[in-house]
Amino acid sequence: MKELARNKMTVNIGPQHPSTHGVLRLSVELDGEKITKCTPYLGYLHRGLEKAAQDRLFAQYLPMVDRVDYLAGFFYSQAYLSAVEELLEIEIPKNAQYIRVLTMELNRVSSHLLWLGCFLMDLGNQGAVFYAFNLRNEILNIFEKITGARMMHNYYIFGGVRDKISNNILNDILDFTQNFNQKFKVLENMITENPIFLDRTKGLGILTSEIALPYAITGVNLRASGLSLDFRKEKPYLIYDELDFTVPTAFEGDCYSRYKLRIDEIKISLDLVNQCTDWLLSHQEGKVALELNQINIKPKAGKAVSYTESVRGLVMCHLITDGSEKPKRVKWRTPSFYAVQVLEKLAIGNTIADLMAIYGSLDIVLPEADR
Amino acid sequence: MINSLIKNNDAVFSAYIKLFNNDDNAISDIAQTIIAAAYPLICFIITIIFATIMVLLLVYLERRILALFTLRFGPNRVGYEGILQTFADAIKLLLKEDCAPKTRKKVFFFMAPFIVLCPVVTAFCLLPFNNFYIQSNIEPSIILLMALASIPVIGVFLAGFSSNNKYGLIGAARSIIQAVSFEIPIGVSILAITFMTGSLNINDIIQSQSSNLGLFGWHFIPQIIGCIVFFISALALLNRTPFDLSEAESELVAGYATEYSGIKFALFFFSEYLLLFLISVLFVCLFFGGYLSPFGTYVLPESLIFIEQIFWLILKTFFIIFFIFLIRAALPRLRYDRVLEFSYKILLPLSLINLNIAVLIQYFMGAK
Amino acid sequence: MKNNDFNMIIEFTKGAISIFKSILTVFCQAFKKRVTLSYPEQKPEIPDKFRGMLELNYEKCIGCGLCTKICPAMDVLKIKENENGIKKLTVIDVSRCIFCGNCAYNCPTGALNITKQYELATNDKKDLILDCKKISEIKAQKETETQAESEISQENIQKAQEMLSSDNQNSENTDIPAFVTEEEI
Amino acid sequence: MKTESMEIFQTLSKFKRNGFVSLISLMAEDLSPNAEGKDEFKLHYTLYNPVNKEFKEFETTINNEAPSVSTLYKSANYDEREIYDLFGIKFKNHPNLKRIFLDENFEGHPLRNDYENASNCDFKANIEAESKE
Repeated sequence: MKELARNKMTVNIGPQHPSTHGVLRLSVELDGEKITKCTPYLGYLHRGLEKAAQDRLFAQYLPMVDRVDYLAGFFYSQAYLSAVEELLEIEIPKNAQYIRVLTMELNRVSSHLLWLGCFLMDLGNQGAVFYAFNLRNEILNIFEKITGARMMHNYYIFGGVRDKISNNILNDILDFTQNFNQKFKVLENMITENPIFLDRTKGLGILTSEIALPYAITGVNLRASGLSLDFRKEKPYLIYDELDFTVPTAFEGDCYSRYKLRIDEIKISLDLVNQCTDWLLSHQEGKVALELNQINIKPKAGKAVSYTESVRGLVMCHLITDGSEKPKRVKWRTPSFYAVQVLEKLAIGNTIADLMAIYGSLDIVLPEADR
Repeated sequence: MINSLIKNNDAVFSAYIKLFNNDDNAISDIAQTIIAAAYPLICFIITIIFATIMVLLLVYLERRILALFTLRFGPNRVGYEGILQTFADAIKLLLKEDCAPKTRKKVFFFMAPFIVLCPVVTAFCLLPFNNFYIQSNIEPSIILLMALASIPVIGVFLAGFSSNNKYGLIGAARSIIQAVSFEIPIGVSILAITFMTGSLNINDIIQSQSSNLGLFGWHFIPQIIGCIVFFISALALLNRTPFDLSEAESELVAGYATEYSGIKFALFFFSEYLLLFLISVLFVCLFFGGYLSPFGTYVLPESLIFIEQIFWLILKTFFIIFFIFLIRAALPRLRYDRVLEFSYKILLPLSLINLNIAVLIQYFMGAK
Repeated sequence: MKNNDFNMIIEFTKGAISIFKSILTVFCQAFKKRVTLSYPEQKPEIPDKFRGMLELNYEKCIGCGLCTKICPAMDVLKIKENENGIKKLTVIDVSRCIFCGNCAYNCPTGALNITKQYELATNDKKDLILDCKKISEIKAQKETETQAESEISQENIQKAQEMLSSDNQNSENTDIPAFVTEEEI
Repeated sequence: MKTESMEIFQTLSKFKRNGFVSLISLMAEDLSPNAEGKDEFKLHYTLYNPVNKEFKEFETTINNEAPSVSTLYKSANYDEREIYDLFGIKFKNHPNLKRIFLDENFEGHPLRNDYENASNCDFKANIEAESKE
């Protein structure tokens, strides 16, 4: 009997499990309901995006970049384009910069909303996901009007953006941001003080900065453990140094503080959106793109690295060129890739139910990790 | 002993015989025996038909009501406003290929759905839908009902254990522990009710709540704590959110039913919703006056009272079920160890306090 | 200890109240407007820039090959010589298209366009391989037919025009197939 | 500049002692064949110091082998597995040097310069076969 009680059970969670949001496979060793070992397996969504870049022209690769992380495509376009633009030695017009920031921040809100819905679904709430998706839907409608697509935008081009944003759409955006808080209150009323939610998230999956830094965790997950590393402030790109915003941090590093920070970030992003929209409404005349031949992009030979603060953390695009019309090497540094790795550490000692809560709170998006 | 148990039943049975026997000598003995033999069969068929309709309606209602709270329509294409949707789903499930893992324990795997279903259907005969016709009005009906309602857990365990699936096993273990720990507060709160009424018969309990006060004479006012405890424990017993641990989708895929498909899965599904209906009816009978009218007097003339009583009972039950569905849309799931803590640290003490209150009321006010 | 117990009771009641609050917020949602579109009857609003089905103006195409060069999916567009020996874009394999719009954005003559058509589901994958030449021929034929019809008699001009205005709408919807497969050629 | 393999480890541990506790990115680049006709790779390490908020980029050229720094930086574990997967560079003393994205039975390392783009050829052949049908 004693031996039987001590037997450990290995459960294989995924790749087709309802709460792995995609295709992560976790091999979990259980002692009763306690996890003693957790091994993630990646690669079920590997599309060879780094290899694909070598066969394609610079402009030809551009639409594929949106698909690295389908929930936050703008950030990846920006990372790729700023690396190319660095080698082309051009600076994009002010209007284009504002439009890029505007769309990226809206994208941040939409991605956080999706995360919020899925996180609550992982915790067993059936209703919240619909309210979150409903709000996100409004943002996607705006994107559809601006870019022509809901998720795979292909809107940024070399030297700017494809089109102007018309006044009507800008007013729509202002409408959305003004009504947002009122609509978002439903979710906050449902969750923030709910004792079941607090019980499930507080003090769970504590990611201290001692763990987070060696594991190269960035973004909200790092800021929840006390370090305010935000590349919008650290290495300002585009017009982020002209905008007025704060970087919220928390010190607990648990699931609840990560939740809180994301909620705060939604509000800050909406404020940034408002600032950009106001600026754009008063500067309608400016150009939104340099006149470049999009097909014949030939950056000089060299290496460029771009730092972008994406929804989930730091996105780096290493670009190495040899002066030809195709990139020699493109390397994506994606935040989820590192967040998956830290799961090995955080899962130990928790139950399966908690593993899902931790996994959800880290905001891992698998296509981003697998590339 | 047995005679006294089926005493009430005899009365119903003789009434049933008389129904076919307009002038006393017209029916022969043979016909009487045939009718006597057919009686349980007819009861069974009525129960099954009623139960099936109820389950199909409940599944449909759950989807529609959940959709109502989440800004959707729910099924609205098949039939009028999608009312035939669950019927279509049921046909699909019945016609589906029955796949099962090769490594299952065959006998238990086959038995499990029936062990879950049979007691629930059986328990139906104990429910008093009106004052005039109760299929089996035995004296301690509430004890028998609770006993029958706790058998399905064995089937659930067998299902999880025999399907040779780790999710199933964990789900089964969870549901056993959950059932064991939540039956205590349920039992104690029922005990308090029996103290109030001095009877173990559900019909007597309902009758004891009838007064001129109507709504305000029901047990939920003096027994408010017991009412809450019973409701929460019932949620746990039924595996509804926030206690749906044994089939927690985001953790255990489908829990004990992971490897079941086709008609066997349909049986699990069927008994789950039937139990939901059963426990809700019991809850209404114990705390909300069962088939009694909330106004104290019945609206319809005396010959039609039995219909009005059924109407009130179903209405109240659906109100409770609506609330259960609402909770499903609103609350996240509790963690497994917290559920047990909640049961033993909060619900059990509360139910004991409630028992004391019942005793005190009985002591000062006297039996009704 | 007593103080501690008291705090626990307070926290418990607070928790119960906030649970009730969250249930109430969800209940209030029942009275809001539904979000779902009942799709086939009720169609979504399609913005002007929407990237749907590709469409080629066959006469305008100069066969420069920019679209094939910049397509990230690589095998969507195929340029072929027609019977006059002029190179033109002839095959659009929409089943491989990722709808990025690169080809249309970079088309120098504006021959290749994005339409708002988004209902592309078919039973056969081959339905999605468009033959631009065939489509343009059918369209041209249709136009000449309608012109010929209208020139028949001067007396019935008014009637014909009335008929045409309604006929055109119908014919656009029914007679010209949206997809012409290679098999049909 | 070519460093001996142990030197990478030593330099990085020196960096770590100086407060660069986070290896935020590790990238490999194929330079082969080099002047001597042998394999040559370049590793780019990007380090971050949270105290001074300082970034450091460190490059080194290696042949087919490099020391694993996963004992110094936990994040290097997956990074090195990725590089092994795509470039075939072997990291000494790595705790679990297996393919991370591709299948265990996959042949070759796709981002190497000498990798025959076989799968792509198959893809084109498939399309041609389909269109013939």
